[in-house]
Amino acid sequence: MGRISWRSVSLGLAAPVGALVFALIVCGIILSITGHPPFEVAEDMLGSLERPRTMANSLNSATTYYLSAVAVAIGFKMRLFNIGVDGQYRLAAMLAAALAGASFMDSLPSVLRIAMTILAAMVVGAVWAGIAGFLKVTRGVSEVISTIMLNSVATALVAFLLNPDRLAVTVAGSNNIGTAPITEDGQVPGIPYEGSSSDVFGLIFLALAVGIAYWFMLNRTRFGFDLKATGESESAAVASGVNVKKMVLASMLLSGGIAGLVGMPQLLGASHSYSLDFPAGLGFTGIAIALLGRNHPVGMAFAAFLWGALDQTSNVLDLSGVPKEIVVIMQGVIVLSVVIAYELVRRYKLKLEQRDVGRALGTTKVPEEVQA
Amino acid sequence: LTGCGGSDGGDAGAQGGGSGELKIGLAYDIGGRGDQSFNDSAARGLDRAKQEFGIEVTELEAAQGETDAQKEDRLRQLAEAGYNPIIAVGFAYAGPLGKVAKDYPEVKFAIVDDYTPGTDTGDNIANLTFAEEQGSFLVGAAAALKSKTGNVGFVGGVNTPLIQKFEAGYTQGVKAVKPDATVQVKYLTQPPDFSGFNDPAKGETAANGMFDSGADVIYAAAGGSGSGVFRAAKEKGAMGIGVDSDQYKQPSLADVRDVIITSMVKSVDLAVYDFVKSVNDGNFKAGNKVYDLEVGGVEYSTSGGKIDDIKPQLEQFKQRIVSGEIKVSAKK
Amino acid sequence: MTASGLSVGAEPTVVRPRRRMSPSIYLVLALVALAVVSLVRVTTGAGNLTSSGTVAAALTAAVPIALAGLAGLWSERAGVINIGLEGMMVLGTFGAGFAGYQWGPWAGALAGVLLGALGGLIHAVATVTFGVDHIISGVAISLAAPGLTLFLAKLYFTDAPGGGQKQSPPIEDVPHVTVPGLSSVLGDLEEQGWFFVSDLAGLLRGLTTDVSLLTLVAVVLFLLTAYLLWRTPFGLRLRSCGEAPQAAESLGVNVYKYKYAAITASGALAGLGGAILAIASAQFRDGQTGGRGYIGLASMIFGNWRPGGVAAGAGLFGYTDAMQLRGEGAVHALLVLLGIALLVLAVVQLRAKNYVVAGVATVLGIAFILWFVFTDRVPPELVSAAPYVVTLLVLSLAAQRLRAPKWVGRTYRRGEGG
Amino acid sequence: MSNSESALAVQLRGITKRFPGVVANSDVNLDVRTGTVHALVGENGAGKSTLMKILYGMQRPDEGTISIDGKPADLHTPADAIAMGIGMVHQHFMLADNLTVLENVVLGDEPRSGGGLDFKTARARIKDISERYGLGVEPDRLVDELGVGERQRVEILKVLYRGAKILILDEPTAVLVPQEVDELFGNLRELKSEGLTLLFISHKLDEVLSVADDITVMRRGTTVASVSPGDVTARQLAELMVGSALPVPELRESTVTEERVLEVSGLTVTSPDGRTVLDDVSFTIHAGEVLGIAGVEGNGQAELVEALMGIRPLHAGSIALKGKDITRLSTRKRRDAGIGYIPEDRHRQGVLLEAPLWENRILGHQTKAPSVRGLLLNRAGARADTERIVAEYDVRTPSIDVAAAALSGGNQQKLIVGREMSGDPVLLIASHPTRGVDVGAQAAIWEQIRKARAEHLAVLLISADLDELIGMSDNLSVILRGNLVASYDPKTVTPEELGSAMTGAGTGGSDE
Ligand SMILES: Nc1ncnc2c1ncn2[C@@H]1O[C@H](COP(=O)(O)OP(=O)(O)OP(=O)(O)O)[C@@H](O)[C@H]1O
Ligand SMILES: Nc1ncnc2c1ncn2[C@@H]1O[C@H](COP(=O)(O)OP(=O)(O)OP(=O)(O)O)[C@@H](O)[C@H]1O
Ligand SMILES: [Mg+2]
Ligand SMILES: [Mg+2]
Repeated sequence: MGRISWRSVSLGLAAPVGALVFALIVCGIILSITGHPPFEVAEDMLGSLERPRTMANSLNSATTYYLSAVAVAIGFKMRLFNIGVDGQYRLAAMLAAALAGASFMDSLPSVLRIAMTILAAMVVGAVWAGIAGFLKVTRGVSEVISTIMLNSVATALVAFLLNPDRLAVTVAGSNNIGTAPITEDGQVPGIPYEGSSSDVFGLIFLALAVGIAYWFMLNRTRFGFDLKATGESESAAVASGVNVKKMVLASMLLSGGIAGLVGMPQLLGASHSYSLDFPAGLGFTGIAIALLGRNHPVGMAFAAFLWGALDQTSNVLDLSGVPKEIVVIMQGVIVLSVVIAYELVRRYKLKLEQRDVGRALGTTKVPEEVQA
Repeated sequence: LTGCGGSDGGDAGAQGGGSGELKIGLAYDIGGRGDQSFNDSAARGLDRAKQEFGIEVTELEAAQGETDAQKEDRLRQLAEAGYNPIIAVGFAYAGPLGKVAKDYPEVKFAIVDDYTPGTDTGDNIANLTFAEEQGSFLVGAAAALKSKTGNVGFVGGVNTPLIQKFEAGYTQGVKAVKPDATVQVKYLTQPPDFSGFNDPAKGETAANGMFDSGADVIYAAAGGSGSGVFRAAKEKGAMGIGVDSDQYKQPSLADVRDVIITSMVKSVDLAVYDFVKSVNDGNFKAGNKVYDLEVGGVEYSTSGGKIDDIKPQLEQFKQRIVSGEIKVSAKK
Repeated sequence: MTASGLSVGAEPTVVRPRRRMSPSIYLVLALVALAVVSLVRVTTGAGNLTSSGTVAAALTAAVPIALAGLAGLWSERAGVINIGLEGMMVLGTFGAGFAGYQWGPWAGALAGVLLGALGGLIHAVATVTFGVDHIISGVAISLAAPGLTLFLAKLYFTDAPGGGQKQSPPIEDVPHVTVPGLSSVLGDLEEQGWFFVSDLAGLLRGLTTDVSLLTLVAVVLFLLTAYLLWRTPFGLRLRSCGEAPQAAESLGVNVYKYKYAAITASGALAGLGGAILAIASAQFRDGQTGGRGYIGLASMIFGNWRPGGVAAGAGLFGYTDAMQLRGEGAVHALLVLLGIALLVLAVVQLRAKNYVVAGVATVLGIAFILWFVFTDRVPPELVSAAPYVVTLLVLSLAAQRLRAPKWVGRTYRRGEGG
Repeated sequence: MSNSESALAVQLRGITKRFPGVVANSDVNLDVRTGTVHALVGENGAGKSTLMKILYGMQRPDEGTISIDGKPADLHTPADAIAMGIGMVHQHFMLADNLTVLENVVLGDEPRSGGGLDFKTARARIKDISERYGLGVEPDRLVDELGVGERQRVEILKVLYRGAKILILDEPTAVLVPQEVDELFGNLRELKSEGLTLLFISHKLDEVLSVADDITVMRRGTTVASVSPGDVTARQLAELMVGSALPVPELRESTVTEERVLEVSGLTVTSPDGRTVLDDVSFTIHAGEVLGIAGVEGNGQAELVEALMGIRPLHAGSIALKGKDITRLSTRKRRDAGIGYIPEDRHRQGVLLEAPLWENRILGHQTKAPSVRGLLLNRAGARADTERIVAEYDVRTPSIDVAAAALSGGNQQKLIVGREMSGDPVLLIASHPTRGVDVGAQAAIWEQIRKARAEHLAVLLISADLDELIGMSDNLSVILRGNLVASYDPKTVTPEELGSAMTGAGTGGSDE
């Protein structure tokens, strides 16, 4: 047993490391061709990561990305493709921001306000995702289509609500528009980071908790077992007594609920209002990270941090005259090469496993070539 | 004085102020240099200043979907690297800039397109804002004067308060000439979908719809989507009005320029240039500076000669706005 | 983790058509639909519902989406999900910009096709040769393509005349054609505002007036696809790779080869869609595709993996999008149509004893009709949601049993068949 | 038939093929005479299919040579084999459900006119072949709509269409009823008389003896004997295969009690397209009783099982378990009430191929100890119980942490049986419990069912193996077109009687 687990650990590491090296080589080639010395670029990026601010911001980005990735991963685990995390979190953040900024909230205790805001966001996200779930189980509408459509509908809805006649407030002269700012009691204080002027989001602990809950749900609960089983084999899950329709609805609601959290660290930790410059497109980043981290709670955490760090170091590239699109290219190459590496390792592992089974069964004549 | 930021102000270059040590850092909003819109206009101002004062320049650009923290970091990196002055283009930098400016009191900052009264802007920040509604008023008046149908259109790229300002001024201009004129309004996309600034196909469809419902002049406050509006106008034998720079002169619009009767020029380049010059000359002034009709911060362009016939009326409106007789509201 | 989708859904209520409906039935259905729309137009006065301008704009808007959908169809018929369509379209827009401004629009279209095909080829290498999850590879391509094109645009367009860091110099358009004579006759008819006749005239006029040659190319590609995939040995082999690759392999079909061909063709078609978009917009612009690749994917599912269905899906989307862009009036009238459709659904579902769905549909249907009755316009911010809401509702109404190719989304390895 | 060693259609020499961990073929030699039926027998995993796939170019041997009609052949792909006149009907159907029969048949060798596929010629050729060999295949039907027998004939037609001179048939009879088998053998003899060579794999030794001219026996990847059917009995053949005596399904004394466990009345099920697939079916199973259901596949067995499991909605009728009405209960509630389920298709319904064995132990028992505790999984409990099953049911695996996919089919089946027997079920629904399982594993599974029956388990047994049905049932019913048409006493009935009832040719059984 010990031998097998040692092997799986080293194989597990071989894939991401090998892929990362490969991705770096590809990007190095692109850089060299376009006349930018790759080693200097790498040095700049690493150097920038040593800045406490970059580090703190990377952690903050990672927090948001991670939540988004978990939301996507819940769907992936049962072969549901929730492309709608984007719309879900934007609508949720907007409505939650309106609630948190409302004046009646001022009279409530801080903890209750924060809890209500977060809960509201989860409910909105869940409801919005639930529409796709409902359409799938009652009408058989593919969630791929419905969530793409719902993203755009959410955009329109947010634009409609983010209007001074409705939920937004305007500041004279400003070209921005947003919900009423959340007063101090409704905010989540940040964690000071040595040497950085920006704090680490207090809600990084929320992301941590979500990660642990996600792991626990998948590996320790009946619900998680049903979820995974449905993803691995729908027919086998049905035969085992899983009600797939209920599972679709439940996991869509759950995924949407987590998606609702995506905007919270930013909203409660930094922006304190949902306005035009609230970050968009995090749902798509979440897809990439879920895929990169293979839906694994720890893997996604690494992926989210890697992604955040790449994003944050791109400023330094601009400063040294390298087009920062190279970072986007790098992200694409990393996703692809990591996955190819995982696939190659997976095949190799399966071969080893089959060999083990064969050996243990003892029915096999094993010529030397096979043993080697 | 036409507000268009041409390169013919060149003789000022002689008095280079001695201080060739300025290092300017400029941070663009999403789109950056090359957006053929206000970022580009800022770039023109920067280029002119660079040429005249012989200074070192570094430009950074915002990425899609980034947070305030990233914007702040961008400014901070510039400040750390010793850039002074630092210019931020776009209202989205307002919050981040406020924070960074406080930590670097010796650095001079400028922000384009934002002045939020009540927020503490600090005495090392210059706010460069524009009276877009005033310029839009004039092109609105031009549209009404040129229109034969009494039916004109407004195509906004993305439905944001900034573009709504253009719409508001334009509508008031139209109504000032023809109170019962119809103004059709369409925004191509809703934020945060900013593709409305980059989708000429959508611009063309929207413009065609307006022309088919009787409009004969359309004001395209839609960034890159404007070219679609002009193409529709050309096909239908109608007229278009450009935005931000004198679009008649824009090389990429050469084949449709016949339909561009005028443009609402917003001289971000002038503002940027002025700001750099003030720092260079040692007479930086903090606070809000409104670039309005009076100082030539906004203007209507006349190249192409399509509105020569109505120029007297437009000049009259201009005088009345400058004198305060007509108050153009920035709100619908 | 392959996200090829769960089969859960409408199966208890739906009848799988034993026989496909004949073209004449489709025609009758289309005419009935037109009559209903016409009725709504007459009663609400929203001329834009069926004007030739709307139809022409719909056609223009639909073409890039339709080609993306067709691209998806090629790939998925061969068993490979292609969620990289958006990225391949982006490559197409760049190709059109790069070659288009130098050597004309046809060269631009060709370059778009080639670059798109290159994107497809990468997808093929990843999914076929390396057996990577299709979604992952597609996401990676959609992620990297905009970065790459922007990188290249900065390199090649910044100093070109009329170009910029994020846009190419202007591209000329290809010629447009009009069926001579017909247009003016139909135009006269359209202006009368008669019930049905004028609507039909508007429809036909929009489809026969000032049509871009590239649109015709797209139409030809649809017919060609239908012929190639369903009428030739090549098509049969290609589809068999998406249904049962092991069976194909056992009959000597080189599955890898057909998959490579299909995915490359898929990339080429998506690239052409992007190129057409850029040429119709007279230049490449960063961010120009605006999610059309994903809408194309949706139209492919909507169209049940068939060319006619894809065209219908893209047409519906293009129509609603054109309508909302051309003016709000028609969208307001659309509320009635949606209300009626939902009430019809409610009745059907009630008879099938599906009380929850019937209830939801009734409430929504009445809400839409009340909305129409008590307002003069749809708030402009919401108007832009029209195409998405309509697509969603039509799909829920149609309740057809969509059938994806059986092996789609799964990896196939040579020699592992049972 | 006696003439000449020289006319060899196929000659394999020293074929070796290794898979990771397994040597599927090791130095195999095989001679097949032209114009004969040559049978290949051996237990599961002996390497028969692998050898045939090598001959068909689907897999490359690591070592060894192949000669066809005396000429050395280098087969890289099936296309090469097809070109040399070899055709193969696979153990698992190789058909695309969503394509028509015509499309499936012509795929890869399409008649053309212009650039297009010549449907007219194709249709004519298929009809022609179909009539010539009495296959009764309609070219324009969707394969999805066909039953197993029809699919089998489409597979054969595919091969004939390509003008094959050497036909490989890998377990063609596994899913056929006796009448269909007879028809098939009729076809085979006809083919042989036309000079074709047939290579034929089967686990049913009596069939082999009746149809083959030569028999080759494989064991553990190599050929152990070549015999002539006249020289051996089925028993001897079996001993050659396994190296030991052949197990026989039999129940010995009756354990049927008076306690009614499952009562089904008026069960009616309609398919999504409105056809009635189960029509007013009623029966009762008592504690300690095995009720066998015989029927040609596609006559409603699958629907019956799924309706009983709550997977398929009922149109009418009621189901009661130990007197309690369970008609409206969900699948999970039914399993909780004590129904165990061995599904017909283990890969589709029985296991999670990529999950480890101990997780597969939980499948279907997500609400029951020892695998769960409340809403949480009890990993330790599940693992311990998996170890128990592995030991008790002789599941051959290196550990309970390997993925189910790494196990052979027989071992997967043993795991499923062990799992479904745990938690003391009152009713076991067993669909083809020994299909595709080798004789050793078969005997083990039968023994487990016998044991549970003695402890008052009620069993519904559905099988295509008539020997198994007759040997293992206390009562037998025949299902035809969704109706239970006859009942038989397994002690007196013959397979032939059952077969004619199953195909509707019989006169109806003896009612008890
Ligand atoms: N994508 C990944 N990136 C980085 N590390 C990973 C990744 N996937 C797995 N790991 C590491 O490998 C370890 C083992 O992975 P495994 O999937 O077996 O864990 P697990 O699911 O948490 O275990 P269990 O199911 O037994 O609780 C993880 O704990 C993690 O540290
Ligand atoms: N593609 C493959 N990869 C790995 N192992 C394989 C593969 N194909 C077959 N095997 C292994 O080779 C051995 C022989 O398998 P084969 O299918 O030839 O047996 P068989 O005699 O046909 O058995 P059955 O009677 O069950 O059909 C088995 O142990 C099987 O698991
Ligand atoms: Mg695990
Ligand atoms: Mg076999």
